[in-house]
Amino acid sequence: MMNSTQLKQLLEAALFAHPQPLTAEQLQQLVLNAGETSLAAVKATLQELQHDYQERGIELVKVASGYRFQTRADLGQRLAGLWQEKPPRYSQALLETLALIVYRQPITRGEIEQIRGVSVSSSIMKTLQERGWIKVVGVKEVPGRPQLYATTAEFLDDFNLQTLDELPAIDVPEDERTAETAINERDLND
Amino acid sequence: MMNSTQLKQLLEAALFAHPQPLTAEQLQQLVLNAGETSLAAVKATLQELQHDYQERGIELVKVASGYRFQTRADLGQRLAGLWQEKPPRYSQALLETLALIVYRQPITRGEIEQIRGVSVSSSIMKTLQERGWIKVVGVKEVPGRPQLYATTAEFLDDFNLQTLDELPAIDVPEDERTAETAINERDLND
Amino acid sequence: MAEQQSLPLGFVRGEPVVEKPEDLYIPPDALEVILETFSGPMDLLLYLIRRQKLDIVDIPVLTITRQYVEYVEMMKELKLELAADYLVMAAMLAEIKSRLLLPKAPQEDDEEADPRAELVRRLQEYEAIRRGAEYIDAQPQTGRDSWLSEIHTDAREYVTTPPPEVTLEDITLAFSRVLQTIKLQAHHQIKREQLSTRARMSQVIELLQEKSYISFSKLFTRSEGRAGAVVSFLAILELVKESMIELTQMEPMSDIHIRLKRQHDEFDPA
Repeated sequence: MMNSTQLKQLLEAALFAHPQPLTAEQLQQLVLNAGETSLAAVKATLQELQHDYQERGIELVKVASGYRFQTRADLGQRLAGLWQEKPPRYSQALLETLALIVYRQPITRGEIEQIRGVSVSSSIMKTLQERGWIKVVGVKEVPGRPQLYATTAEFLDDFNLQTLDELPAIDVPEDERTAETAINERDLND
Repeated sequence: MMNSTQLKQLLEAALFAHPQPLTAEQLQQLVLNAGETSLAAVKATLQELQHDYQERGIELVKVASGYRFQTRADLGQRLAGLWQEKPPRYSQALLETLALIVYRQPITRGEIEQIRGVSVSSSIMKTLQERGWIKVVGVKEVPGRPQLYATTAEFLDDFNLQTLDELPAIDVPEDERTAETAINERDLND
Repeated sequence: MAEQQSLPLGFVRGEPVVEKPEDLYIPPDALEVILETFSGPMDLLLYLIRRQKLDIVDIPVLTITRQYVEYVEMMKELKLELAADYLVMAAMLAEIKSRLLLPKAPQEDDEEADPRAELVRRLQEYEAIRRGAEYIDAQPQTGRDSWLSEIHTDAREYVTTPPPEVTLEDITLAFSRVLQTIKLQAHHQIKREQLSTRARMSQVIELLQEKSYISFSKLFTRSEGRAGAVVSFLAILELVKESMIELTQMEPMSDIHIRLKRQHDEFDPA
């Protein structure tokens, strides 16, 4: 049997050693012996750890696939000095394509092109797939059966999200949609 | 200018995120602006960090090429659970060879090959012997004097059997029953 | 609603290009940079609208269409490689313009027939996606704003690969597969037998490796009882039948000796 200090040390070390997120259940299964510690104790310890690291240079965050330690976001600019390569900057076209898949998923490439008014380059789709942010989840049952794209858990993890709902909504509330009436009230001013 | 809390957070995060150890000099060059902090301040902060992590699941140690975080040595065995691989699967060829040795022992490799219609690789026989499930019990006095294989006591132990007779009945569809399957109809008085 | 600051069109030799240059002469490479700055015709259209600090729903279609077409014409004049998508948008704007200039049919329903409605709807959807792209870009991102652990651990040294798991079912299934192959290829018969007989056969062979002869009676022990005796007897019969052992008896009723059959005996010159 472990005492609470040992349990905390073990979970802390596990999360430090494993860069991919781990859930409370995974931690219980992988580093604890069967029946040694309750899931509730694991969860309580994780909360304690989150508290311990609140004012430190690294923090314990919960993302879609579990808990992980990461460096504080406000240190990003300084820490970038550690690496030769500059952090990636994505083009407007890539971000718009990603936004369409995030907010309008599942969506076909044709639908993305229709909204953006421009053909989607293959390299953008390839980059998004190679990053593991998007995946094909099926085909749309229309002529040509185009593939439907959606976001992955890795996308949520990489953007520090637990669910898509945490992103701000992009649709203007219904009462502000006055397009039709506004047009009708206008005269041609040319 | 940074205060001491910010400096500590920055060094902590840098050591956490950098795959190789970092010296005080490297830290000063890579993540601090020129003239911002003295080397003495960096070194003092590293000592503070070492102290902070003394009772935690990870520790800050100084190795030949600099400082690095590492998991506590006494946790290694437990943490190995994070990378424990799933047991591989044995091939059909191996399982069929084993089954023939179980049901037709003592048997030579040539006999197994004759029944299965394909040659039995040496690596299969080696694997089964290393696993402690089969052994050579003698040689068959035919030209070439081939070795005779049989199962071991360890085989019975590993499969929780007292005797081979406890092996479950073989389920072969009725219309495929031949003299071969009569093996199931065990009857001492036959 | 409208953006107050001008968005730079692009950068030429480090200098931001905020407005379309007024004079007609623009270095071709500069315009190329400008063109690359837009992510597509919707982006260019949105830029033209925002530049005039206008709400999307208030767009003066005729002005915007004229500006857009001028822009595209200029690019064409400079023989820049212009994506077809820009021309498609120009055609769509031209069509809206022509429909607006046509006299309205008296019974026409104004709301549905307004050719601007579809354009406004598309611009609104595109603007929403632009917002979404901004929200996503503003999110703290792994590898850009924060990094994951790269700390050292000795734990991997303790990792062992467990041996494959085999169940009894795996073995019996494998055996029935083999039986089915036999059925397909062979005619020979194998009589009924006990597995314990097979195991006893192995034991007898093993014993005979150590000693060249065993007395028949040694293979029967009282503790095994009648069933054990039957097993030993069947094992011996089977081994004789498979020519693996031979039995010798000096005289009737004397002890029978068992030894491994040596096939090469007959060729033995000695």
